Amino acid sequence: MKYTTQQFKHCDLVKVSGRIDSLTVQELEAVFNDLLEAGHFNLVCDLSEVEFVSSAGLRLLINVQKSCRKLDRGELVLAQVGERVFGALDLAGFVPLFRMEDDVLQAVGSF
Amino acid sequence: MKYTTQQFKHCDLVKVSGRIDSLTVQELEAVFNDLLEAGHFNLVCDLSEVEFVSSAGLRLLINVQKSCRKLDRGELVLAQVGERVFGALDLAGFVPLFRMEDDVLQAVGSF
Amino acid sequence: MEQSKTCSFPAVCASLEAISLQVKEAADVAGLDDDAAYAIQLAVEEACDNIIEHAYGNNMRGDIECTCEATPDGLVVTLRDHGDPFDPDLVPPPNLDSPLEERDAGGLGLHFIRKLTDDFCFQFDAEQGNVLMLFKRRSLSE
Amino acid sequence: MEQSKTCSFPAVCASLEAISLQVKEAADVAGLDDDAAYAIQLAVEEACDNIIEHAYGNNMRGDIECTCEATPDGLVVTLRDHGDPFDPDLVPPPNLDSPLEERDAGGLGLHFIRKLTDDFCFQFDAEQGNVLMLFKRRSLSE
Ligand SMILES: Nc1ncnc2c1ncn2[C@@H]1O[C@H](COP(=O)(O)OP(=O)(O)O)[C@@H](O)[C@H]1O
Ligand SMILES: Nc1ncnc2c1ncn2[C@@H]1O[C@H](COP(=O)(O)OP(=O)(O)O)[C@@H](O)[C@H]1O
Repeated sequence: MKYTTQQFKHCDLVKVSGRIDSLTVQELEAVFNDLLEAGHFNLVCDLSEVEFVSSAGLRLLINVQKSCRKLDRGELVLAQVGERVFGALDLAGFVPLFRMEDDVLQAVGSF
Repeated sequence: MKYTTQQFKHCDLVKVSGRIDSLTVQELEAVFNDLLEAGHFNLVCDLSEVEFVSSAGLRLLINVQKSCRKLDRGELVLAQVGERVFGALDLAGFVPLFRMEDDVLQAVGSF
Repeated sequence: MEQSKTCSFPAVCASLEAISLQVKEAADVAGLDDDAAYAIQLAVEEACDNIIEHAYGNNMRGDIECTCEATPDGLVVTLRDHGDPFDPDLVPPPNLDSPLEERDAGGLGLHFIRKLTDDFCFQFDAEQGNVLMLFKRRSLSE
Repeated sequence: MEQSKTCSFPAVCASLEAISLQVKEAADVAGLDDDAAYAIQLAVEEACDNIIEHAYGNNMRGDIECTCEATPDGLVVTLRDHGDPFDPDLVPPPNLDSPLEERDAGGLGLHFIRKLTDDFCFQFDAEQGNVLMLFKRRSLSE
């Protein structure tokens, strides 16, 4: 798992690549926690290069979404969700809980 | 000359390709005028695919910039300015009058 | 056609990628298509997560033994551990419809295993340890 | 090496792309590198803009005759029109430093021609019409 972050005026982008499993999710959780603790609740997660995600990864996404949406203060938007990741989100019943955008630009521009 | 526009929450993107000359600039001027008349003063112009621009094209950009910056209500940001376009802007002394971003995402995310 | 390979891994998260790789290779040997291969990889991953977190959860250390066997119909993956047993029938299904605030972020592992395999079975034995067999069918067009 | 080609175009903006293409082809024949070719294309474009807008500006119709000639040193482009003459020496240089609000968006054409060519010269003759010769040198490394 690798990630990059980019800060914009109205949101932050976290681009993840590789494998999100119970091991690697811990590093990603720290990234999101830093953003949330800094009061950044408008988040875009670019998942285009994620090859594998287990329910441990989905658990992180849903917990971040809960933090963002709290008090209507923001939202986690998923961008470029690939087939595999979408399949897992679907299996978990998480699809209705995320706004998904095909395009990172669209996602960032929506905040 | 061809163009596409995309509206975001805090700005509009105009992506231009081809040749901006005294003929084609008229169509582009209409596009920008529509945006300005609609009160959209945060604009990004993606110039990556512009192959040729004469001073007639630069004149449009500077006039749009004047409208945007008036009363500090906005700004025209140039994104992905290629070598040719930059050379012309430089010759015209316009380089200091525009914020330029290498990346459209960065430009859109800056509003 | 019948080919079998067994590997043993320490029951820690750092083993997950290697286990996944073993399953992927076996899935290719067994002639599973990409979707089926991914499905069984994910099911095995969830099962291993549970072994690490729950079976060996109480500060126990141990191994996960993973056997992949290509059968005429597809792929069987057998996971063995010597941690705590449990009763899968007592695990309630996850709630997949509640609103975000009430949504439980956990409890998805068994659900994934159920949905991603064509068959699976748990066996618990004080001496042999815990055994989970997961089966993924080769699609007929292959 | 000396090659020359003359074309005539109606003095309207719709001719600009075709003129630019003629210049580009001649620049290639003359062995100009891409940067020099682009520079002379842009200089010719600015000159034609002025002919269309100013020389023929007062509702006059007419042609632009464009001659491209490869010389031992580079490329000479000659533009002829039968519109109004003017005195280039009376045209003040553009202000390139004033703040945005005071910046004149026009007045760049002659400046571009000056900067983008290695030499140029205007000739005005009541019978022959107006002539502008633009010269771009072939870079020595070519
Ligand atoms: N291999 C196992 N060993 C012991 N307990 C298990 C095992 N797998 C599952 N369980 C029990 O079943 C529950 C539900 O498991 P699961 O659906 O995977 O969700 P989660 O692991 O997120 O709690 C677990 O909380 C645990 O109590
Ligand atoms: N070919 C021409 N014929 C007549 N007048 C010209 C011609 N070229 C330039 N001029 C005059 O010189 C002035 C400056 O020209 P130029 O630097 O190209 O800027 P612009 O065309 O934007 O005004 C013009 O406004 C015009 O009065």
